Amino acid sequence: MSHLPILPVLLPLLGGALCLFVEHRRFGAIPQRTVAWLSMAATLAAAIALLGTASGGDVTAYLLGDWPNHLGIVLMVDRLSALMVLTTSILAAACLLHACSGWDRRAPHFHALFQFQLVGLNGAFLTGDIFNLFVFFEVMLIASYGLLLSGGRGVRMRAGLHYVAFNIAASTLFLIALGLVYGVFGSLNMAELSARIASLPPADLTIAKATLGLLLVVFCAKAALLPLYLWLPDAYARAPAAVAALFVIMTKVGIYATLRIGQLLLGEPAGELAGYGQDWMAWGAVGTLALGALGVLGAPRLRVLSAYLVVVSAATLFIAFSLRAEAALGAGLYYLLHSTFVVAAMFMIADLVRRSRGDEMRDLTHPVASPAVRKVAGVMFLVAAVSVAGLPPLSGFLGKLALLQAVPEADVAWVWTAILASSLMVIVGLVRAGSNLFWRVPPPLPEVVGAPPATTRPVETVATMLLLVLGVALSLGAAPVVEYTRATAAQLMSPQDYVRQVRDTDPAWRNP
Amino acid sequence: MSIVIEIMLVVLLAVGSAFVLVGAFGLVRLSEFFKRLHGPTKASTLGVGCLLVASVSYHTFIGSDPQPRELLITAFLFITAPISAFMMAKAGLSLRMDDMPQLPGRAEDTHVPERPDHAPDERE
Amino acid sequence: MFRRWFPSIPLTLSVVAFWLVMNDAFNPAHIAFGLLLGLVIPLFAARLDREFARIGSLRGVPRLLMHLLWDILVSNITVARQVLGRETRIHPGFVWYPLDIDNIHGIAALASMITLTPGTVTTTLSGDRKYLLIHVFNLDDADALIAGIKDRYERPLMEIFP
Amino acid sequence: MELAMSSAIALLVFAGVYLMLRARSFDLILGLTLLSYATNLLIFSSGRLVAGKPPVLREGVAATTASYTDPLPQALVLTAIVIAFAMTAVTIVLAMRSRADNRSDHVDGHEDAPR
Amino acid sequence: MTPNGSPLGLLEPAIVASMFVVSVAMLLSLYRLLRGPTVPDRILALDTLSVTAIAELMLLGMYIKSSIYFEAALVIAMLGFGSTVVLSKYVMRRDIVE
Amino acid sequence: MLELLLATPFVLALLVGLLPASRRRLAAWLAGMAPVIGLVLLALLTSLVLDEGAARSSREWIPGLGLAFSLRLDGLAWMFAGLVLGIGGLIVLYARYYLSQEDSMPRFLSLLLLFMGAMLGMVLAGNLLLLAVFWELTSISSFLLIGFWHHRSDARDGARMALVITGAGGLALLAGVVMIGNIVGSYELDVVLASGELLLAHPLYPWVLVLVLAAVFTKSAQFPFHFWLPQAMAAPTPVSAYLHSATMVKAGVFLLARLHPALAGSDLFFYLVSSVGAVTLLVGSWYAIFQHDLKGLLAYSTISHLGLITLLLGLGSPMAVVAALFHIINHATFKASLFMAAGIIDHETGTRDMRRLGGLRRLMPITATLAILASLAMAGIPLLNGFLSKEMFFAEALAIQGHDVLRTGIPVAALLFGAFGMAYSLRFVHDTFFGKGPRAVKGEVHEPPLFMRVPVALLVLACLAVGIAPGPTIGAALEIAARGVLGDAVPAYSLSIWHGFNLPLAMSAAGVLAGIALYFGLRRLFDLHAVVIRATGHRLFRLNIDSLLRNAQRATKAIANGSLQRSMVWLVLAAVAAGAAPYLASWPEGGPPVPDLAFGQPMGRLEWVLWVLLVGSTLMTLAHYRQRLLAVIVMGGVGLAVSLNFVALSAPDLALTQLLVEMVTLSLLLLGMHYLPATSPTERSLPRRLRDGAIAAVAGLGTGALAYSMMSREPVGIAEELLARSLPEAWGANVVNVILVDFRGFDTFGEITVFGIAALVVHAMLRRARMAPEAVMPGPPVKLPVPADLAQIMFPLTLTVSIFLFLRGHNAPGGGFIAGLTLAVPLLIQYVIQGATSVESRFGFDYIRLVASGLAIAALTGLAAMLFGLPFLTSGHYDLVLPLLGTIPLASAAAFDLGVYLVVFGGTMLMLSMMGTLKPSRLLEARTGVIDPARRSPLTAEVD
Ligand code: NA
Ligand code: NA
Repeated sequence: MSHLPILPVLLPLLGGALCLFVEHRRFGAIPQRTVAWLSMAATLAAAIALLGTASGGDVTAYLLGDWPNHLGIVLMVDRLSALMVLTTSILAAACLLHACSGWDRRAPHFHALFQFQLVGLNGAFLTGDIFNLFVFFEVMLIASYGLLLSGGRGVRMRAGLHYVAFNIAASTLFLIALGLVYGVFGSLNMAELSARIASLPPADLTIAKATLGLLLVVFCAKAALLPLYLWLPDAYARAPAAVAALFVIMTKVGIYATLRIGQLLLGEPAGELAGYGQDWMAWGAVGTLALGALGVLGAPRLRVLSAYLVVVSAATLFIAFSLRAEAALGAGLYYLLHSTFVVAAMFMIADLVRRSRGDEMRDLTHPVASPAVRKVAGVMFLVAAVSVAGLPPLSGFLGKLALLQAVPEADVAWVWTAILASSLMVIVGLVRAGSNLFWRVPPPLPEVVGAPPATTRPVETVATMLLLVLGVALSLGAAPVVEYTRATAAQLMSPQDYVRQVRDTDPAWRNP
Repeated sequence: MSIVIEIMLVVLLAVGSAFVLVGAFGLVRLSEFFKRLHGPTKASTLGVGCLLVASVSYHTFIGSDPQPRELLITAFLFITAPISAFMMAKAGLSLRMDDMPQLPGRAEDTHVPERPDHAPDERE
Repeated sequence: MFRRWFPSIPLTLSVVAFWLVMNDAFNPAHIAFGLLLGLVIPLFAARLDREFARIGSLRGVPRLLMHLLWDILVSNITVARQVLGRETRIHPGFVWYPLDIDNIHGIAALASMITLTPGTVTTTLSGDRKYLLIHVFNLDDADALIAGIKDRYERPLMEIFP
Repeated sequence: MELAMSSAIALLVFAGVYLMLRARSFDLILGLTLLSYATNLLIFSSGRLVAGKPPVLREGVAATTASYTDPLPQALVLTAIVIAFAMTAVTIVLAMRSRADNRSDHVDGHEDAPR
Repeated sequence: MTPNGSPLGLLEPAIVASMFVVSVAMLLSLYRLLRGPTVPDRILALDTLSVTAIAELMLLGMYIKSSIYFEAALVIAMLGFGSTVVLSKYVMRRDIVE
Repeated sequence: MLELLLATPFVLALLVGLLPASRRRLAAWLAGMAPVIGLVLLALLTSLVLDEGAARSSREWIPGLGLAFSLRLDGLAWMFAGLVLGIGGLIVLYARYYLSQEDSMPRFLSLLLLFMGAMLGMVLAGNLLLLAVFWELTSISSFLLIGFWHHRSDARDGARMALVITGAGGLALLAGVVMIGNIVGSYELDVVLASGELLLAHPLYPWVLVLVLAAVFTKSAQFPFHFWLPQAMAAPTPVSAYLHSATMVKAGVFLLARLHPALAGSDLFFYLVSSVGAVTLLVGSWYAIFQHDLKGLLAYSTISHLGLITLLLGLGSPMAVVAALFHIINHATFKASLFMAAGIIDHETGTRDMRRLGGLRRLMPITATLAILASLAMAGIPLLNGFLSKEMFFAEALAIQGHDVLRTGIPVAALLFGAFGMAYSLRFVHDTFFGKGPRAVKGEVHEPPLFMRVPVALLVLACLAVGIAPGPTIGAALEIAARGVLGDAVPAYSLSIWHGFNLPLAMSAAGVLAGIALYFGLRRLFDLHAVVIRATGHRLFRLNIDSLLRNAQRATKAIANGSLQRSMVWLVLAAVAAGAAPYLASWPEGGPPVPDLAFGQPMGRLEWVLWVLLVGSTLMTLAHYRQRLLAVIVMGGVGLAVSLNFVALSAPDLALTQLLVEMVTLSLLLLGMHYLPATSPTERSLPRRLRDGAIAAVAGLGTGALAYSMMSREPVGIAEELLARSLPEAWGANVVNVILVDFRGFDTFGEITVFGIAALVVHAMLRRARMAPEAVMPGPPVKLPVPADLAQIMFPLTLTVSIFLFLRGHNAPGGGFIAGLTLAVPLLIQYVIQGATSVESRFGFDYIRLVASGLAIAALTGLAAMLFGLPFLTSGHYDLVLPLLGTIPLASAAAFDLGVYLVVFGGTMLMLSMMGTLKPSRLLEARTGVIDPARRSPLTAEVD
């Protein structure tokens, strides 16, 4: 049997444990980095192989402990989860590279925490069990707390407290919802839940709605949907660059979960429950989009601006997914890929800008002083901004185009207005930021006394460029990607097949 | 099970629970901390001890599942109860909740400082 | 060498006994495993042992325990009556009890016994370890109390922990 | 019994949420702790309330729900307890650090909270 | 109760009565825990509460003829005092590990 | 070949861009090659255009989105491509001498070529989406070009404004294009252009039109979006000459012409386009008169001429289209040369302010001659090209069919256009080259380098040639272009300078005379040089943008104000809403959602006691929360109550775990309290507390109701199967533990990972932290020899118990987690009683590696199953038979549990030891207060 599905979880876990073993002042940074990169490379390879198995359209169920799916925990590989795992791995590789330019030595346990973060992310994407999803959410979150807080001090601690406290509260809500899920539906396996919801007695409809509503609230909170996005800008803006860049995928986990629940549990077979909550989420998304775009406009610093870009992209995705149309789903997934890479790159650029000032609090009206940084960061900012603002010819444009095309006729008015208006606001915000940062003439250099002139670190630049190149590749080689995301959407839209394939998977030697 | 054993068990249960109750009663009834400290730490050890003996005998004689290991609980309680009492008393002293006499000879125990006259007197 | 591998024979024995009682099984496998634990655990426990104190003759132990149990029983009834009676009749007070024993195990055992016996609680050991501060539930005669403790507990303890 | 359990959950949530909405980090931690009790009880209740039938199999007793309660929610609660514990530990340390670094134990890092 | 278990039939009522008595003891301890007034009083009440809980667990085990609660009782006995120690230490020094 | 044509500028842009700033000559040569190669290729393609109507090539890009890389060179595209390349070549030559040493030649030329490529792409696009792509690319590259001198704030502002306006137009275009695609079913230009009727008949046609026109009007600076163009004059002059006269602003009218077959023909189109064109034409030419800046005048004049072209295209008649195309070419030639001349003047005198200029015909006679000729072309004087297209326009204006307002209004506008055009052309010529001056200009003014004049001269020559002999010079090209738009509907027209005395000629003459009168009259009446007419558009725009930014900032600050409490409130409210909504929704039908309170099992005595315990402790915790120590102690009661509830309700494992966790949590809380204030301050705001209380109450009631509703229905879980399969298949009697290590071992796997990470996080946060306690008691650390001695007896026994619980866990309450904590707690007590240093010096485990080992062991145990071809975490079981000792059951689950054990023990100890051994901060020491023991209150153990 193929053990591929477990590898994206297992490899980083072993890598993380091994990192802890070789972590010692005596050893220096090399062994840790070696272990981290070996693990990263292996995970990436596993993710690619996973995508290979999933791209055919089959759903692979990996029965952990060889228990039949309704008794134990099952890992599920379909197009969506494989895509998410691969996206995570690629993004993580760039982030790891960025961190290896020096941050990894300043933050205790960075490499181990980083690997564990991957464990959490990949686990969350792969699991087919809703309680296990919670567990991997927690793995991911606690590793993210570590990455955010390790090596930090001062205001970051406050931002961290907000982030941690809010997420704990949301996780508590998650648990309440899970208790209700088991109490009402009697299963935790998502495929099984799908089947049970499809044959739900009418008497249970109300409590089922409440239960699933709570679940959706949790995922919306993690994905930063109105009014639950308030925690995000500060936390993301305070995180170290490599970490903030990795965090970009974290909101996507919430979105992924919403999508999974929305399609698998609340899809067509759910009868009266089909599409439950989607309208609310759509309105929330429009509001989020507006406020996120306002945030981009009004952001005092580039990192805050980048954080609001995360909000904007999350809202756009929510809109795409709430349309419940195959083409819109596909477009959304393409947009998800694009926004992940590009916004992550934006965080890295923001960090370069911040460092070149040597001052956390300087705002967007202060130009970048160091000529080297101006040039490199300026060019990278241009590429990232063009892409993220949805200007041609980069990936953002294609994502937006695909989304506009996919909107069902009835929804055209509000969706187009929301998307185009927010695009314009984002353009205004980015133009303002870019021209202030890279075009204005900086004050004479010796303003910062004693600070050496900031330079770019090649590794950092390569990491950022890698993400930007990915964005460009996503637009030049868009055809297969668009095809894959379309196919993914098609697979998502037919949950019956998914459920059937999971239920038909028998244990290797146990009785089913 | 013989009648004797049954009576013995009933007596043990009665005595044990009575002492547990007395201990708790003292906790409520007595008027200051150091008096209250006596009730529970003592009555509980004997009370719980009796109940444990009853339990062990019961499980042994009822034949289903003999549990001599329950005696270990008593053993643990006999070791830990003095530690608890000692610590609580020291906590009480540190808050100057009662007068304590001067140490004969030199005053040494720095952790129980002198009680000043104006300290609030906590009585119920 | 022997000390290094068997830091404390009584501890080894009590661990084995403890293990067997807890498992409630006396088959060879359990005995073997109990012995293994008896070998290993004291090694760990020894790392915590801050003060090494000698252990002398254990002959007095049963008698001491009998005394203790009897006192617990009797005093329990006394104290129960006092608790249930009128509170104004209770005259609590502190007593500094002068110690003759200087073995720390002995002092600890004595302090425990005092506490376990109803009506008295050990509250403090003086910094020079020469006095125990005892809180007495109903203090009639301090000297008699001190004498009683010396006679019934401290002297036997001095034999066990010289 | 169900009503009692529900009312206890309700009260714990009430106290937990109220404390969670306070401005001091420690109160917040207390609130989250109370909330996690509520959560644990609720998950536990999803197996329904059964007294005296712990799911530890005994010889000669048929392994059915007639003799044993549903073990699954218990396992879930165990996981939840452990995770909540881990989170609490992190939050406490974070509260300490935030207090030390920002000179206030206000959750927003300054004495005068934004309105 | 099995016929051979309790010739006089007193045992089960005795166990039930004991549980009742111990329950009352728990409530009394609870009163002290909630009422205080001083901090050591509350610590003492919490300590007493856990000891009475051991008694209650043993009685419960007798009541359902199972030793399933042995471990819980053992752990309370072994570690319940931990809370007392830690809290008392905090009262003494405002710092539990020095 | 088409691809090659398009690729040339991009490739060269890249090459030039990579050159170092010092390679100015090489950059210019390379850049110059792009238009040359392009023109050659275009010439080679001409025959194809002539023969087949269009040259085509197509490549797939994203078939899923209908976005193909198809290129299509028809007549219109051919004309525009020629314009883009031809004028582009001259601009490169001009820029070579225009740019000063400080400006980076490679950067400038690279951007210029980028723009050229974008423009070419837009012109050549055979797919509407591709067209939109290149459309936006022109916006971006023009943004970079306008902002080339980005150290100047006017350049930045101008660039930003241009990008925002044209970018917005681009978004509208995208929307319009997607709409067209949805209607037509294809984005291929061939299909779209053939679907005019379909589009016109479609109900969404007005939307399509408005969206496309929004793009056209913004790009071509039509009223009311015209104001960005004058602001863009902050760009270097080659940019203005290229983008703002010849090419980019023509992109809008190009699009209008391009989609003319598909979109024109409706009344809406006619009225909208022609009226906007007419207004723009008047506004532009009127404002042009009052500009003092040479380039400003030219910019407004451009607006006006673009209005003219728009108006012509709006009129829609074939002849008007021809006139529009003709005027596009003419305007490009004279306006580009005028911009270059203005650049030369600026270059030589250092100013473009006409109030300071004058008399330049003496100082730079050649330039003056060229500029005057170009100006006359702009004014529409005979023998110059401007005259011809103006005459055509006048003829069309007079031939309008339609509403009366337009029928009279358009000719009047045309006449005014002629007059105003004459006036500002006159002003340009007179104020610059005649009269007194120049005043206060830098240094000596003389002719520019020869090659700076050459492009101007070539263009003026073209003006003259076309003006004198239109047929031979431009006739063929115009024919091709017209065929590109109109197809076979190209009208018969004659390109000659003399059509006899007719009404248009009279209008021309009247216009010229009126213009002369206007200029000199205006000068006389109110000093033209003192009049400053401010166009309000850009001020309004800037005001709007500023207020947008400011309000955005304000709104963002107000909404995301960094308050955790606000986030939390919203979370609770959202949850309440989600939980309550279904019930509220079903209210009208089934009455209020009242649960069936009669349901339920009877309460036993013990249950009542536990309920009172739980409720009482919870309420008291809430009541005492401001006194933290009290709250923590009372909360211990809550924990105990919950544990006992677990006991009573058949969950011994839970009770054990809860108790142990309780104990450790309490220690952590107390450790933390050492560094936190002892109390919470009183809250001032009563409404706030009431609000929170209400929210909490609703949340509590809601959760309780849901819980009750859940509990009062039939159980539906999978308990039966778990119970049945636990012993035979997982060899464990404690089903909860079997679930933990086997059925749902993966959860436990994640859970210990969480636990281990938590410990790491604590370690990472505290490792280098220096903290001052909030307050300390006086005196040295307390010594507790008696408890220490007694606790030492406890330790080996608890260690034994821990191993016991670990080994028995599979069959009785216990297991790795419980055992791990059972081991950690006595050590914690050692820490408390003996102090951290003394414990750590003797018990120095590397807790981090312990955690790592635990994780690795758990993972490897899971991996072992793979050796047998079974999935991760599949459990195994083996009965080891040993002589003497008997049968020893070995289960892989135990190995997994060992991992759990190590992680839990290591993690707990890591946390405790980190928190217990914090290094004090020297810096913060001063803030630490020393408590006066006498002032502590026994009620709270704190100083009141
Ligand atoms: Na005593
Ligand atoms: Na400390």
